[in-house]
Amino acid sequence: MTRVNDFAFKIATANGTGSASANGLIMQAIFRMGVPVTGKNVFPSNIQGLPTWYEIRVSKDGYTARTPYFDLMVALNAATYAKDVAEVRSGGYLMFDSSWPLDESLKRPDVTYLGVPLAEMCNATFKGVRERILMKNIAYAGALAGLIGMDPDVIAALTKEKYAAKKALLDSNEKAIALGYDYVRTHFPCPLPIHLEKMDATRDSILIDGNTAAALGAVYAGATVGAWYPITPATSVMEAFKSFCMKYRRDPETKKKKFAILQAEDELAALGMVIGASWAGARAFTPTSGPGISLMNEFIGLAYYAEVPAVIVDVQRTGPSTGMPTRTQQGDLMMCAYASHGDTRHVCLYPSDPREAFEMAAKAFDLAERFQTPVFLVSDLDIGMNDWMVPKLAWDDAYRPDRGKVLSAGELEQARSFYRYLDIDGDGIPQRTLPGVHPMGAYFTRGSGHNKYGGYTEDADEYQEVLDRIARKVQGAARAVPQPVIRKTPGATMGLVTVGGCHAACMEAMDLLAKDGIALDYLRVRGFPFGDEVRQFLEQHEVNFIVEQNRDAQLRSMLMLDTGVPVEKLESVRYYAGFPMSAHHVISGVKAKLEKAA
Amino acid sequence: MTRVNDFAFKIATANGTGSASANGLIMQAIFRMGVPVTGKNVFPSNIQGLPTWYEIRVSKDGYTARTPYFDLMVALNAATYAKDVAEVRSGGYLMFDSSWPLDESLKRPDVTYLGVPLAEMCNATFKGVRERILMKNIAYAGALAGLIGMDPDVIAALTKEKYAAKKALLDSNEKAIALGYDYVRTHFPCPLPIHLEKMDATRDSILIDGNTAAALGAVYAGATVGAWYPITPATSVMEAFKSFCMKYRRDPETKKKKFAILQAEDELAALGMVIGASWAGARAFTPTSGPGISLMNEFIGLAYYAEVPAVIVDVQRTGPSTGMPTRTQQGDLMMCAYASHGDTRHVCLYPSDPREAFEMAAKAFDLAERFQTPVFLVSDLDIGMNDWMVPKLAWDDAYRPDRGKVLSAGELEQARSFYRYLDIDGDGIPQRTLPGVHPMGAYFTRGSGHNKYGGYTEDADEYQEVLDRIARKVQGAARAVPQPVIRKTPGATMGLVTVGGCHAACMEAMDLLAKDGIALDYLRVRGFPFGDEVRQFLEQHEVNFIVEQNRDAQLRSMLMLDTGVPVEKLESVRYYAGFPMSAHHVISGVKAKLEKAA
Amino acid sequence: MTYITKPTVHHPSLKKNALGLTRRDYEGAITTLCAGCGHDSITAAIIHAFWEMDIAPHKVAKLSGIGCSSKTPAYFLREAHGFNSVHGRMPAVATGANAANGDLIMIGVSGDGDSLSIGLGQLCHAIRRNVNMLYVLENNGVYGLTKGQFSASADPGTTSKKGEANTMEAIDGALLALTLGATFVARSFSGDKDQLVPIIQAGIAHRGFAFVDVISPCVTFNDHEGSTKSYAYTREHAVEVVHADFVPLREPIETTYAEGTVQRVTLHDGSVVKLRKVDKDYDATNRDAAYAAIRDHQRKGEVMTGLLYLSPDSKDVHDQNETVAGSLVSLPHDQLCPGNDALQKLQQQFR
Amino acid sequence: MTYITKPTVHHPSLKKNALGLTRRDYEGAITTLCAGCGHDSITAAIIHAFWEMDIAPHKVAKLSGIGCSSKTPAYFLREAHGFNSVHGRMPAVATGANAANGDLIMIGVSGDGDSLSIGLGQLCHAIRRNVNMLYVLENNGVYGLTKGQFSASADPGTTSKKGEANTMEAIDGALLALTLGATFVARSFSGDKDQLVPIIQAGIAHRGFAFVDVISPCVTFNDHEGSTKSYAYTREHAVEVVHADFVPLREPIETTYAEGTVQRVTLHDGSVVKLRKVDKDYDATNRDAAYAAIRDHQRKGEVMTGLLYLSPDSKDVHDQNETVAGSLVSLPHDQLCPGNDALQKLQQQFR
Ligand SMILES: Cc1ncc(C[n+]2csc(CCOP(=O)(O)OP(=O)(O)O)c2C)c(N)n1
Ligand SMILES: Cc1ncc(C[n+]2csc(CCOP(=O)(O)OP(=O)(O)O)c2C)c(N)n1
Ligand code: SF4
Ligand code: SF4
Ligand SMILES: [Mg+2]
Ligand SMILES: [Mg+2]
Repeated sequence: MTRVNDFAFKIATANGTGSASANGLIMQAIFRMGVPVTGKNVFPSNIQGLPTWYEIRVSKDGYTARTPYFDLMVALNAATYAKDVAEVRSGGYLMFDSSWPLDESLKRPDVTYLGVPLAEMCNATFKGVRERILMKNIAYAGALAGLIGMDPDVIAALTKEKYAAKKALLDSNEKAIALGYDYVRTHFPCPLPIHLEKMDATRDSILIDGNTAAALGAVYAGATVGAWYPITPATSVMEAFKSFCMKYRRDPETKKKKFAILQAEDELAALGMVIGASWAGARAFTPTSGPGISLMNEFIGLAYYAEVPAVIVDVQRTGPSTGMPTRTQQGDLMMCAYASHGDTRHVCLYPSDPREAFEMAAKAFDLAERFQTPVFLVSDLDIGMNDWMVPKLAWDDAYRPDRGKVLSAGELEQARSFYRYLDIDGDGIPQRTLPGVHPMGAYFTRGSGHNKYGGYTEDADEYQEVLDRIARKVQGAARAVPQPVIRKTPGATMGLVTVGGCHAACMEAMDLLAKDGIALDYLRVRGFPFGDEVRQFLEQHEVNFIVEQNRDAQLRSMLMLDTGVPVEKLESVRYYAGFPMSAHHVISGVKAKLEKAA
Repeated sequence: MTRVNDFAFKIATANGTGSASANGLIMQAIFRMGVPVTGKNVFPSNIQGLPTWYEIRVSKDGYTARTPYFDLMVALNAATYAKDVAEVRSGGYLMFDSSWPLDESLKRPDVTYLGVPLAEMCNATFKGVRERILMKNIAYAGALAGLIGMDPDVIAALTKEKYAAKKALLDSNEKAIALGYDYVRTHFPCPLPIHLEKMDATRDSILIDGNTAAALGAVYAGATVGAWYPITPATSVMEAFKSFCMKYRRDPETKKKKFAILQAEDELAALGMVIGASWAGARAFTPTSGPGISLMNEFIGLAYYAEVPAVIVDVQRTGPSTGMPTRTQQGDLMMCAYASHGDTRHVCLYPSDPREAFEMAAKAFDLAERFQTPVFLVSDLDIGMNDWMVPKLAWDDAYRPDRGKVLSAGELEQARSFYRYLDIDGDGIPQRTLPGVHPMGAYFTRGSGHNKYGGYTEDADEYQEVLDRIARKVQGAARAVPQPVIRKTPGATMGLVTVGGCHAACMEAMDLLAKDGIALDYLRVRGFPFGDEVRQFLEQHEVNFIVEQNRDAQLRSMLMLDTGVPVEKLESVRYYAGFPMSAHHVISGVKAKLEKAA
Repeated sequence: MTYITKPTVHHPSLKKNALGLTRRDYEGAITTLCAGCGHDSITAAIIHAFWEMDIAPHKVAKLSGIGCSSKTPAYFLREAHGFNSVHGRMPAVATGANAANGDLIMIGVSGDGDSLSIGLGQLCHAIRRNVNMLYVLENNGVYGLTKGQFSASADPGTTSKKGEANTMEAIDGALLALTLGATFVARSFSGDKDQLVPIIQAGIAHRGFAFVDVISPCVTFNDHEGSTKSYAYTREHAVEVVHADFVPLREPIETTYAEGTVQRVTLHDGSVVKLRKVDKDYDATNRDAAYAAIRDHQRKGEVMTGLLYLSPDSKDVHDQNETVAGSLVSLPHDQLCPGNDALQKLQQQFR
Repeated sequence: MTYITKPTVHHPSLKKNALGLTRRDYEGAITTLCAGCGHDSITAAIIHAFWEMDIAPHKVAKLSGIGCSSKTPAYFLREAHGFNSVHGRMPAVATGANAANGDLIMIGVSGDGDSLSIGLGQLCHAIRRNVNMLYVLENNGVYGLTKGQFSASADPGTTSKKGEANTMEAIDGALLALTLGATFVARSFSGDKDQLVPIIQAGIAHRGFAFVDVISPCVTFNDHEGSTKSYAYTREHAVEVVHADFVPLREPIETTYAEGTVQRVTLHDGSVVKLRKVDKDYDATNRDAAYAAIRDHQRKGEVMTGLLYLSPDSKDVHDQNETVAGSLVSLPHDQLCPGNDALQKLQQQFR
């Protein structure tokens, strides 16, 4: 059965062998053919030699969720042959390196085997271990190009762009592509029934990962101080921030930097630096992952109680503890919302893809300064590190940072008095001053008991007054965070509610469920505290399926606590074993609940 | 109006002046007269010179909750005169040091002022600044003795006991007591209408604070390793543990120690040490307070996921952040239950008084080893540092530590295989081995992804299998933690539900509410996860008042999440400004809700 | 209650500095420390140093961790922003504040518990980074605020108030700082204001991390016999090897001293530190000699004091980062945001 | 997947130690590190050292933090309990395990990121406490597992793979350890097994904290020109000042060397470390001399290696604590629990 622009394939290699550039080439080529495409990198938590996979989904309908159904497997790692063979869809294809014979036990009658002597050809063509290994990757890209019908011109153009300045490399790459391409064209009926045809569906889109996008958001929002400690999968946020700053933020003449990046000694220090920088008046942020958030708990409480802005990007990975650092999960939802001892509650933003990562990263700084509190951008490995197709990013040049109630020297000069923690206009947000600006602005920041005037206190009423105001202030942020995305379906009485990167799977699942006659209204929360809209939606529906990627139904828990909607209305649909969520997880989850109810 | 054995008084001094021994003397004297008594120390977060109060409640009915209604104020700190004068109940008394005249503006017509020239008398009687200051305290104890009718023989006996070995001190103390006692007896009609009379209600009780009791529990349970970092109000747990160990745990001949106390460099290290020691097979614990728990988050997740026992005592203080270190709160309930990133859930025990602190501290070690997980003893400053009258502690000598499924060398020798994370009997609890015991027991403990055999994994199914089992295991602890205390009142349709140290206030409030015709059933949770009994209780009552000491209704949140009982049934009654909860907080909270409903 | 500030009525007789401010203007709230606490003397020295240097108080940021010592920023420079952060983590907060606004004059105050136990890692890394700040470690050998436990600076053999002896090695902040490549290392005694004030001033003027370890007796928990951090012990065993005189840029450098007894070090801003050497051969710009000398004195049971080491070519965080001059905080948004055109152009890369 | 253990079929030809075990019996799972990683050579040295010392593998506890280096305990001593804890916090876990059971032979493996950044405070305090363990810092100047960021041991001026230069001071583990009063300090090179094995053995036998800094090149991220932690650089600049030979207790101490070239140090258990001195005047029991020598070589651009310092009178945690002999884990409950009678008696105090 022919399937054009609607299939998925997976490339199995070992890491540290350079397959990333081959996979990138394939992604870009498909994208430039105008065909919607997404890539998911499944990599091990080590540096070299362990199994790694790259999954590519081509979807003319623009579905971007992971699919676990692979029509074609490019099985180049003998260590995982068995597993890889088992994963091919019945009727699908398996391409392997036929330089060595494939064990008979690995043969499945319902799969077509396509042997390509990659190593053999590359050994014959190239010299030196390194080049041979690298070019074997490019060769499989060439073979794939032939098999699924990539446009040779697009590939040629891409290769030329990439190696414009490196003639020798360009030659080898072209040669390697030809090796694979020509081989499959002569040995197999090309293209396969699953193949590509040009479309025009990517013109206004880009391919980008969420960490790069979040870093861009920070640059555009005017963040000047970034403090971090390396951790997978958050590391590339700061790497990208740095390279953008090197590009856009150096004095044209002196080359001096209009930013400071601090590689801290650990995550405690990283957040401490952010707090110090924010207190001094800079926009500052730190990217990290679960273990980092755990370590930051004490400082988070300080920022909350002393009311210091701070932007924390949590690129979630599979927990608990070290967990699976290279797998995705939404396991930190509760921690981000309530981190630190004592009564605390934090503003959180939940991007669902790199575009939102960009927009919300920028938004996070406005909210942190406006509400004078830590703001979490709660992303995850799937959003952060995988290649997503999203609409092009845009920036409104009229944007000016919302610095919140920061008093200038002039304002202080005018004012008869300044009290740091006084609620002067009822919104729970006090006025703030920056050090070095004016003697009248001086106050003492502390995490210990203080009254509304900023004085130290151990007095019960004074203490409570401040604590209650902070609660009001943070609740007020419910109206300022990005409002939920809601999609109504005529006649639907049930809701599908989700957060973050589950969006893609939910979109696809809803279309498929609709075909089965299951109509659902949709809500995706985008910020915490949740607002009235969220509560109303939950209340309006007989039952809401709460879709999320963690074991303990953390989103559902937060919905219960924040909206008071009874658990009976909230059916939990979860997947949390480390891969990005797929439509089938949502569908089978929903159906299982419906069957149970029926 | 005469009130015998039912009144409260408060002593206002400055800290660091030695009033503690005077207050202790007063407490003990009342207690030895057979009259139920409790003391609450209200002290500042500094070392010397700031206002400090000691509140003593005498209650023939045995009520131990704090009362904010003071019949007599011993106002010895000029810095707080105004505040102290204001706090006396109308019709009450104020004793002050009349060595200096009292400002007329401080006089209230509805209060009787009792001037005692303490400084003058002491200066005349004693030599040297230090002795004069110290003896002024003893002198006010003597004056109080006269005013409220303490038995002079009891006081004399106590003083003799205390200074048996120090003749000079004994003399001064006796002299100082006489100074105060004789002065009030000659100048005022003694005893006052509020006074003491001998009873026989303390024979089977002791006066003890919860930190001392928890330390005793750890000693009796056989804890051998204690790791800690000093923090108010948890410090005295380890100090007491040490002194008990020095008494009971040294080799009679060599004086060598059968325990090791590690003063760690911080709380992260303290919990790391506990994890290391528990992993090696010792019973180990760490006492701390909120900031420490925040810092321990990462290690808590490790212990949870790698299934290493650990006992953590959280003596809660007022948060968030540094908060008010010398004030009490129940602000860490949620954090203890869900600490660390990723999906986690922890066993918690909630003592309501020092006796339970003793019993539950011991229990914590059994649970930690049986369930191979961190166990929190969630105490607070009020329980931990104040002097409570509780029934005498008892220990069952038949007790043997529940080490859980630890395999001995012999068992390993017999076994055909040992897999660390395998659930062999369905309770979710795997078998465990200790290092150094047998080659067959070797396994690799890690916080990274592992399968049931103890091997490293990044495989989705293998990972999930272990994580799901751990969830089952911890849920299983609901049946093993101390079950809730339930007290039914005939005809009651409403419930009063609380946790920890609110118990005393709730008991008193229920008696008083009953007089107003408000009948309540009572439930106090004592362990988390909550069991069926808790859910049933909540469901059975039209409405449940959830009484707790934090801003965000953390107990109510946990009840919602754990039992699924809708929020409509859970009315929140909270007090969280730093003092121990009083009956009036409960009563006014309940009444306010009832009025709102009516 | 530390927010009760003292009355600021000025005595016309009080001496004024170049800004027309008296020492009173550099004070803060009334101390809540124990009477006689060493930390209060250090506060007095800090007040004096800033006043004498004619620094506008509001240009200063004063930071601390948690502890009796860490309370002291509330007691000086009431017109400066203060930050009493969390236990042991002030260095990170200071590093961030400095990164944001290099124009702030920064002073951090910490204790030996705060700096050498829970905060040891942060202190070491701030030294290594050479954050431009004065760091005063008020060293009393105990945790004052939690009532007298040994800290990591307690010497082996020193006894607690209850008579227990410490068995562990002491961490010597000065040796540690030298080992980590600190660019300014001094040790002093809270009871020696003459020595301390110029050290503080030199530390403020120094561009980089100025580490000042000040023995500061805790009268309540560590001033007894058996303690090596008591007033008596320190008075008896402190040996000054080199005395710093701080000469601000604008003051002329006056009279010369006998050859070999004074060493001049010019700081980044042109100020000069004159080191009057008690020990003629002591070279305060030689890191290894300083280390060896401290150890020598230690072996003799002495506590070596003075401005022990000063690196003439110190490069602070901003020098290393090559940050633009001035504060990042004051950069206007249009200098920070590349704008939509750039964004559209950039996105060619993502196709 | 590190749990795939190698087949343990024994070649009858393999040499056996006193326990009848071959080197294979001291191996672990197959490494997952990059081919050529220095850490794998250290693993081999550890395997050799334990085998040669006839230590029963299951008497050993092997602990680590997080990082490529910290993975290695999975690759040796499969019959020992292992603990791959959290990043930078292994010292605390080891301290606790040692407190509980002083009979365990403990080895900790860490990286320079793990030990000198996030874990710096814990490392320092374990040194100060003198926890009885061998601590191997596998030092490559970068964070390997997170792909090549500079670590705190990166020398100033050293360049990353991308060509960026490090601007900050390096933390030198050996200098740091000496400053903190470490009782055993060594430095070696993963490529020098002859030097490394006896150092490891001496470290195991030493009662106290044996700190061994091993330069261990990261072939993937820090083996290029411009790196001072590459194979080439280390081979060229390593200077051995003193070579340790480890002589276990039961072996007779054989032949003498020329006067002055060998220094003998007898360890707590009676084993002897013989230090063959390359530099005749080097005294490996002199802390200050060791420190000065390391600095001297540093100035010359050399990396000084060998067993640099060994304190003859080391008191570990249990010596300091005066713990009963043996393990606290094995004490029966009745020796730990005072019983109800004692409790009743005690409570007289509380009345
Ligand atoms: C995370 C945390 N742990 C513990 C404490 C309790 N604590 C407050 S001050 C202090 C020690 C202070 O010692 P030091 O820094 O030497 O200051 P000093 O009081 O001696 O001046 C401790 C342990 C805390 N505030 N925070
Ligand atoms: C709390 C925490 N932060 C960050 C990380 C990510 N991380 C893993 S290993 C590592 C650095 C390892 O460097 P090093 O100790 O030098 O070991 P190497 O890989 O170089 O041997 C980091 C930052 C982590 N695991 N945990
Ligand atoms: S306890 Fe010690 S350090 Fe704290 S204020 Fe008193 S004297 Fe100073
Ligand atoms: S990345 Fe470096 S440290 Fe890690 S395994 Fe590879 S070579 Fe070794
Ligand atoms: Mg101190
Ligand atoms: Mg490294």
